[in-house]
Amino acid sequence: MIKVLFFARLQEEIGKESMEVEKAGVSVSDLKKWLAATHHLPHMTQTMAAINENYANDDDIVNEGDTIAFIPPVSGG
Amino acid sequence: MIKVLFFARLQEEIGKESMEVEKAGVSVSDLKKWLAATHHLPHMTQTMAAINENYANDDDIVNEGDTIAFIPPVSGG
Amino acid sequence: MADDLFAVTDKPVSIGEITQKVIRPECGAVTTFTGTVRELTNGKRTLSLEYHAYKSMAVKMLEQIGQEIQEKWPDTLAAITHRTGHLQISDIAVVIAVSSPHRKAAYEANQYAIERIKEIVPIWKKEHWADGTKWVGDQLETTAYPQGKPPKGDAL
Amino acid sequence: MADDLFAVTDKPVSIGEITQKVIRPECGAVTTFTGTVRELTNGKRTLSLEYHAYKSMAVKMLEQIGQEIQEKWPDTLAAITHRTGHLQISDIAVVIAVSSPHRKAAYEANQYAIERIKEIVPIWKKEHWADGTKWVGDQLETTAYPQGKPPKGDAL
Repeated sequence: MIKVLFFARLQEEIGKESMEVEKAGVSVSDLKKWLAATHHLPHMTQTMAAINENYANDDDIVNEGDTIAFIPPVSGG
Repeated sequence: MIKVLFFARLQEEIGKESMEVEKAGVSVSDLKKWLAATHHLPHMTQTMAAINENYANDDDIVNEGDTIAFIPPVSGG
Repeated sequence: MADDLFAVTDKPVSIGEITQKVIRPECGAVTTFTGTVRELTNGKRTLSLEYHAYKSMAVKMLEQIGQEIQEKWPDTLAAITHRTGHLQISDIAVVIAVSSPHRKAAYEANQYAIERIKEIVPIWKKEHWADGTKWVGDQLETTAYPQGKPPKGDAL
Repeated sequence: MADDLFAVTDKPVSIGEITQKVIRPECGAVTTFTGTVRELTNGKRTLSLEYHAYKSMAVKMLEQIGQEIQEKWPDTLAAITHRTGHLQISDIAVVIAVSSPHRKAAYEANQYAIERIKEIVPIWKKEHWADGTKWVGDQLETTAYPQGKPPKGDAL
């Protein structure tokens, strides 16, 4: 089980802050594609990911128990 | 009559904040020389002058009723 | 101590308080940057703003910016607090304070901090206008993160 | 209004108050510079400082700096307060706040202001050490004003 967090516009599009999915072992980029396809999220390709609060690369693997956050381009400051 | 103001080290050297002198019509540089000679002020050459709160040149004339201030290199901030 | 220096909060932020955190006997210069809600952007009137944060990671990224600053300008000390929630025009969104023995480093490090916040800290701004709302930074015309990750901290 | 923006005072100076003076709806960025009394200068320990001002002219010169800034960075607004009297380590000697729609001008104008204060504002600092006192800036090795007047404001 991995925990997925959504923020900002992505959170509004999917209608929830987080979800749990049985996808341990998948790459960040495959998880993005799967979420985009199953939840109609057209902006996933512009979205960064962080695994356990560290920015991740598209080919990083999400392991059992990890928290992955999808991070649209930030606009703080 | 012109009013002369002293600040910082110059004020300590001459022992007063201000004095009045009958020197209307004199140039800034001549007034500096006169003060340096009569009051033993060795640092007058490094001192700027302001007439009525505006920085003055050495050849500017100090007129009757003017206030001239002698301004050692500033060190605010 | 580091926990105090870097924070994300839904309460109003005090410029004086954040600045006082970095004032030290060995310092003569402190720069403070205050980001406020601006009414007009490209001629369009903002009514209010909403800031949303991935709070735990945002604090971690602010701490990382603090570390980057101490590596680049070794004698400086930084404190940053970012606000979240609904903000009105002129409300304070972020305060960055940097102290240093001399002023040049304090200005440079402060400017570096705000640039890095806009690059790596997971905080988002939603503009509220008379005719709608929009999450800033979620359009194709803004940063696209070509490497999939935000840039490393070697800009300055 | 201009009288409020530029001041010389023997009372403690509040960073927050000076900064608030320049926060405006059209601005998104405010930079604040705080000059504090530093304990060590060139390895020598300062016990306290004394600032002495030609007050009326100093306020006039601060206002002039404000005008110079508005000419160079037209959308900015500046406020400066300088403290006088006896100050302890870490006490605030000067606060400069500059607001601007965008941050670049706010940083540049702020840095310009502190440089100009050190050039043209008739305020003097006396260092108090364990072994004596000295008026800073009255030695031959510091600024000698080759033209007899401080430089014009075209440095930046």
